Amino acid sequence: MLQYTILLFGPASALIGADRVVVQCSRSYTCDELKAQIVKANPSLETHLQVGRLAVNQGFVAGDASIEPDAEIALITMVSGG
Amino acid sequence: MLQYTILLFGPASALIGADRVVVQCSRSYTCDELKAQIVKANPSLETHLQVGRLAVNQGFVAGDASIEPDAEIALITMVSGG
Amino acid sequence: MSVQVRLTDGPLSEMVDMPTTHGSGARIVFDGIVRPMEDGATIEGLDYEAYRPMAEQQLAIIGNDLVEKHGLLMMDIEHSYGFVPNFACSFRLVIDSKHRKEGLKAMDEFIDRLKVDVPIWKRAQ
Amino acid sequence: MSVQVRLTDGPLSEMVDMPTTHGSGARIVFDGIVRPMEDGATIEGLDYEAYRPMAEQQLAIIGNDLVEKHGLLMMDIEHSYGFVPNFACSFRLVIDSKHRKEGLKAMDEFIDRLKVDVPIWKRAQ
Repeated sequence: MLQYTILLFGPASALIGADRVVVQCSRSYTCDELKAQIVKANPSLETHLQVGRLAVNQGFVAGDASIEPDAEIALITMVSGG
Repeated sequence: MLQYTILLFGPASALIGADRVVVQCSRSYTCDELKAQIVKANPSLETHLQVGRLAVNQGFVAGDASIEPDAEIALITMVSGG
Repeated sequence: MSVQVRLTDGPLSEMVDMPTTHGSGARIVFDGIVRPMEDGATIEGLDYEAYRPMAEQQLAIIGNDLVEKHGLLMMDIEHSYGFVPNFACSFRLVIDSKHRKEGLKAMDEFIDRLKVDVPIWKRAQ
Repeated sequence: MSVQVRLTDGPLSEMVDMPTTHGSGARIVFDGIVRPMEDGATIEGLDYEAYRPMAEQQLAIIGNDLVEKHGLLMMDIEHSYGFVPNFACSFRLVIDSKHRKEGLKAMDEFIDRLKVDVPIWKRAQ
């Protein structure tokens, strides 16, 4: 069994009440597949995943990019710096 | 006999070697008429008067505005501040 | 053609003396200031949460992109994380360019991209 | 909604501490710097000749127009006359606005109008 850990920040983290979520899987996912799995395990994050993007090892990646389970993964929802 | 004094600055002043020119006249001129008279008396200023504007009492005026001979008149050619 | 990035805990201090880059004809400084109102409610300030390593990287990516695109001479980027009280500065962008046009353009584009691609979130306090 | 104008003999000094206007979310500062090259030739600096009373009036007219047009909070305008050596500042514009967009727009428009309507001429030395 593989496992992805996804870091949460800002409103997404506040909504869940945690700074990360974990997704179990039997194979490697693409970015889009992983987003779908996160929603499945955490339905309340759906809106955030619709507008948000996943960052892998601190950079944005394409939807069809394959993600290694040991990568540093973060959900980057609507940012508001400045 | 009336008389207009027109202040010169920058390249126009350098060209003439003076900080003002004087135009004699028998009646009041409009701005456009005065420009024509300045060129007549100082042909070398023609280019500067084509691109330049006259300021009257430190403000730009329309071409058909009548100018009093005792006004403070200045030829504002291509400026280059900043 | 240097780009510097700093994330700073709390409000940014007054701008330090930073000589303009040789050959620069324009320096433009943008300070983002915390306003005492947010959505009509009075606040004490803003709490900035940053995904710090990625925020630094993204700021540098945007800075380098724009330096290259506009032929800028220097860009210095500083953003707060943590609490920044009302009236204090939470973001400062300094751009040196040969002429003003490209500097102003780059500043506008930088802030547009900051508000999309840099993982920093603010919350009213 | 204040507009200040100053003409200064020689180079402008470092910016003095000027608290941002209450309610401002953005301060933008533009410094025009004398470059050591003019039309390919090395120079010592620029000599600015100003038709001073009119230059002050024109700067104020442009400032007030843009403050009204863009709903700015504050504009501070300073320009040199006389000699300004290479690398020194000859023009500074400070704008406080609620948001950045209108401040950047106003800064761009100000400099466009400065280069048309303000009777100041520079000459390489």
